[in-house]
Amino acid sequence: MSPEIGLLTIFILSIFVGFEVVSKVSTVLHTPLMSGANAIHGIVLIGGIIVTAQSESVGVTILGVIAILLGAINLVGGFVVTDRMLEMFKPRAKTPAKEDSR
Amino acid sequence: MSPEIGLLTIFILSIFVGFEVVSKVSTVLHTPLMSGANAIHGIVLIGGIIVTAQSESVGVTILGVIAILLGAINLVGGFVVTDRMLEMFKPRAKTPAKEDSR
Amino acid sequence: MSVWVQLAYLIAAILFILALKGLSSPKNARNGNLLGALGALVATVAVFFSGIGTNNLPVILIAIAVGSVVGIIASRRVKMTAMPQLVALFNGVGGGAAALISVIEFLHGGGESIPALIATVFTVVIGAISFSGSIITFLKLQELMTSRPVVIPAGRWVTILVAVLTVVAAVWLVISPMTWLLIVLLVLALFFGVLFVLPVGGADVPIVISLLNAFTGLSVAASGYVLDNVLLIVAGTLVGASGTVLTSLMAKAMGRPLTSTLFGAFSAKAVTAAGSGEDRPVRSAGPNDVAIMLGFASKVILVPGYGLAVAQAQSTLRELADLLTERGVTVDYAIHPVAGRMPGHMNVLLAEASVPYEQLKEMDEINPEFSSTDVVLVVGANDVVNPAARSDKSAPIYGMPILDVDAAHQVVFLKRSMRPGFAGIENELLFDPKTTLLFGDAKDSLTKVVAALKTT
Amino acid sequence: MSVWVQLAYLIAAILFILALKGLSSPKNARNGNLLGALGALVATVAVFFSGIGTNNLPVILIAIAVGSVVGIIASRRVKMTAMPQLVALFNGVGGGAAALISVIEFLHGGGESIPALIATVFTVVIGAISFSGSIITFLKLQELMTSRPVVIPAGRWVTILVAVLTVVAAVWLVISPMTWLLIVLLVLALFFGVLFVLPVGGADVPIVISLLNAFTGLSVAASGYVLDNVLLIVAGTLVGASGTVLTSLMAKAMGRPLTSTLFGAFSAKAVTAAGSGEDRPVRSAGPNDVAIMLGFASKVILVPGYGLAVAQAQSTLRELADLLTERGVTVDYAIHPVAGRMPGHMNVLLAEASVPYEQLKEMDEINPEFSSTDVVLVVGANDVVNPAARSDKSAPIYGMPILDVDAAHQVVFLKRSMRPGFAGIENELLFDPKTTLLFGDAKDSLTKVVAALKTT
Ligand SMILES: NC(=O)c1ccc[n+]([C@@H]2O[C@H](COP(=O)([O-])OP(=O)(O)OC[C@H]3O[C@@H](n4cnc5c(N)ncnc54)[C@H](OP(=O)(O)O)[C@@H]3O)[C@@H](O)[C@H]2O)c1
Ligand SMILES: NC(=O)c1ccc[n+]([C@@H]2O[C@H](COP(=O)([O-])OP(=O)(O)OC[C@H]3O[C@@H](n4cnc5c(N)ncnc54)[C@H](OP(=O)(O)O)[C@@H]3O)[C@@H](O)[C@H]2O)c1
Repeated sequence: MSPEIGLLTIFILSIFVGFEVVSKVSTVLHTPLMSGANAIHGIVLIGGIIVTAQSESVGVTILGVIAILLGAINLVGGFVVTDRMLEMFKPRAKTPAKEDSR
Repeated sequence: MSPEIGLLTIFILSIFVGFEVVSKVSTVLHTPLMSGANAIHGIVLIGGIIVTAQSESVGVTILGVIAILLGAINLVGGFVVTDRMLEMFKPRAKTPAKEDSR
Repeated sequence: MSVWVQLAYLIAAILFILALKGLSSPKNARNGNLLGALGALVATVAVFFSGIGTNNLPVILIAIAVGSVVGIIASRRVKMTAMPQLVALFNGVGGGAAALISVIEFLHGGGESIPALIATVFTVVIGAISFSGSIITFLKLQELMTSRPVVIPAGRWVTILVAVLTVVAAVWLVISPMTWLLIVLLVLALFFGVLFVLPVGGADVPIVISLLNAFTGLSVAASGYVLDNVLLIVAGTLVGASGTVLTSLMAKAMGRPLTSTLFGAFSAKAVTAAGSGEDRPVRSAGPNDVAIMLGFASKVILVPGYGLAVAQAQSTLRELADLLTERGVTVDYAIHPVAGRMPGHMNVLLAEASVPYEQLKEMDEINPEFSSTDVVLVVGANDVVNPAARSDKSAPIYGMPILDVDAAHQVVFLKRSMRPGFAGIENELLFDPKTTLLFGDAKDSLTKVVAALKTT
Repeated sequence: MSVWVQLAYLIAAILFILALKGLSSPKNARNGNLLGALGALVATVAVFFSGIGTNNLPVILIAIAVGSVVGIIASRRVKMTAMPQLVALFNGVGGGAAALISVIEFLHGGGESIPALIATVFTVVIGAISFSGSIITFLKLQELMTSRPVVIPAGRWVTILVAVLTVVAAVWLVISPMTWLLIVLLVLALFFGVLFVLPVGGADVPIVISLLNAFTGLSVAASGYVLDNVLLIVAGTLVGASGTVLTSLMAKAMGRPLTSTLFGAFSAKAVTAAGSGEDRPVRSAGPNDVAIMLGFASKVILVPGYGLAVAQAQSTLRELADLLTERGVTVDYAIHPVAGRMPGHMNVLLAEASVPYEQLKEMDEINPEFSSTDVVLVVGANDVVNPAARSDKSAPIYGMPILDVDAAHQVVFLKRSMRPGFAGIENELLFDPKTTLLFGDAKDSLTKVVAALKTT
């Protein structure tokens, strides 16, 4: 397997997982799900870390630090705000039971 | 990315896809779905082709040919029998509509 | 391997995913299956361009052709009712193929790296179990051997012993790869497959087929690892994962845990209880009475069950329904998800008699209707209408959703005796004052009712 | 990169998948989110062991710490009602980070291979669009600028022009990588993001946020390709795919196609129609009358809508419900999926007033109840109870499932005027003989009704 094809395969499988995993979400959870997904892409933070750690010029380092800052805000803030939203949604025994019976 | 980890990633993503994709199946389709999935693993046929094409001893070739035979029966027979089963299940407009509204 | 071949494999993998997705929805099931077949075609063509050796090309092509023809003929010729065993057989040969491929890789010295060796041994073991297990399920369903749970003296201990020996041999083989040991392992695994399936009651076999199907999927995935073929990994894993989900869904639909199916506990109980026949009064009637009840009702629901399949009475039932409809009676069929002996059994059976699909009502849809129904005609069903599922915590079917037949004004059972159904438990509804029994083979009874109805 | 780091990445990817899975089910949503956070933690620790250079380690750690603190404070301090704009802001900065990383890779000469260069350019463009677009959505929702659709003269043409220029610059950049061109591209993409979001009406913004969220996901995936980092690829793709699904689900829940949202057609219509106020007779009443109707009913359903949020009257509504319950009236809340201005708006709002979760009934559950209900109190809702959705094919909300409020014996509306709601269409129910209107701000009206009820 060539590395390129491997990445392509991973990409395509991830698309399917992404599609399938959220396709059953109930309307009530749209906003928290959006917010949680939003937090997940904050993982771009590690990209920022990688490029900054390799940087040798001041200019690039500044850009990298900004990227890290933004990424960390996205990542950490995203999970915290989602958690706060979900605090409001107490679990409701009935809905999952309904889903089971289908 | 090491090739090993790449394969592992692909393996795990495939597990998720496999789980998610069938988790909503209605009871009526259990048997055809089982049969269709059964046909899909008949793709082991190409493994049989690969090893037989590389074989240099008669003994191995015989084993390989048997593997190809079995694989082809599984693959081709599997899809045909599934199709025959599904011929019996005429589409029912109502069920998918129901699913949409959830 | 060229990029194009790898792309073709990727496309095949996508098609397989779409196939499973399609097969999970009633609307797209058939197209899904065709997509799967297309994927298989793409991959099979691609493999010839993947720079494999050209040794044995003619035999390879002949083997493919012969296998395909055998597969097609077998699938076309088989009777609708024999499909489950055919699926079992196909699953078994797939497992056998995977095991053989790994044997070959082993002989080639495929165990250069430890992980590859482990995968090889895994495929051999799981493929062989799937092969022999599937053959036994085939024999059971085809009634070439008893479909009752086969209880070997100290069977559980023998099974455990063989399992342990298999694991030991497998580990040993990974440590020191020797051909004789491979053969021993193969024999042990085949034997384990037999022992694994023997104690399962005939009617539980669909669940076991599904489980073995998942096994084969995993062994194909492992052989893909050995051959460094991504398509086999993806396809095998997909089947392994979806097969596992499906197995548990099936077990759930029958309202009991997977473990009891596998260890035959449930079936054994069924056998014991099957003899019990109490001497309580029931109300039985003749075909004429039933014809009158049905003919003058305004709403009738038909509940088909396993007995309809046994009696092959689907066309007669349809005739009855048509007659009633002509007379202005509203007629529906209530389809319980696990009526019969395989999921979708009733759909397949009634489709064979060309009953229009719209008349088949699923459980959730029909249950509210029973209370406004004059007569429910239960044809060879028992467990799926047994109120014990709601009330009797000790019943093996407790918790299974049932058809609320007892809410109807009158219930008529067509069965041959007072014997219980698959679960082996008494059905209180048979003794209910509003229940009428018409004893006899479902086909005979229905024929008589139809005749009587024509003169009413 | 060591195998352990890669395994840690894989585990993080699995945790992200489980997070999305959890977030899709009410029962596991909160745990799902925590799993996602755990995944992020694992990955962030792992990256330091991945053999990255040790340059700038202190600044890196400081930047992470500062960013985290800012994120935590912002999320903790924000009012519940301001959450959507905070999510938009977070999304934007994520897109910005992805774009910056690709800019850096570009400056490093990351475009050694054409595919990598394409991915770099893609990230820059999509990340920048997501950044500037999200900032505009933030400004709109925060009401730092008008939340009305902003119509620039010939706006559509300008947008198309900028889009074309962006594509041209991107292609050119791939062909001949030059830094000045990168800057031009960046500016164009930022500008496009602004133009893209400006014409969207404030209330449609949640859909746009979701779309930009999917965009950011894709740009992160592309930057993962540039950096050869599988975790970024998987995580970004997951978000891209699930965000796309979510966007279309959201648009569907509001009963209209995505395209009209994006191009502001719907919102523009809403603005036009909003002025229309006919002079047809309606029945209005005072707080005392309403208090009496409610107090002597045996079953009341409360329908909250956007107006409840505007008036911040949730606690008063709860007080009313408690009073009624004390008097022995059965009270339920009917929650329409798109009541308010973001999905789950009503749940969040009422949870803030500690309304017990069991009293919140979803649409499917409550709809059969209306016909046996004495009084429905509609508090600041309009579109979600508008029967035009069922009957008027020309209405923009045609086809959207609504609460069957018109089936109840009596309906009381609390609103300030005869003005229509978000969709900008007349509500026939307001003119229905069984409808009573109590004009005024929802909080005032409710306070008065509560006071009146106490003396009744
Ligand atoms: N659908 C599946 O996937 C599946 C798979 C495995 C197991 N099962 C299990 O099978 C059961 C299915 O329930 P069911 O109600 O359909 O069947 P059942 O409970 O097994 O009852 C079948 C009834 O049909 C009668 N019968 C048999 N042959 C007949 C004939 N020739 N003419 C008339 N009556 C005849 C039998 O009574 P007499 O002997 O007195 O005639 C028996 O009471 C459930 O317990 C289910 O869990 C289902
Ligand atoms: N939930 C979402 O995710 C989402 C997102 C975007 C758009 N939308 C759309 O928003 C609409 C939601 O429907 P809805 O019924 O909740 O709201 P609506 O149709 O917009 O109606 C809100 C009503 O509240 C009244 N109101 C406003 N402020 C008030 C106050 N202070 N006191 C009392 N009444 C007040 C308004 O009438 P007066 O001006 O006469 O008082 C108006 O009729 C749907 O069309 C939906 O598609 C929803």
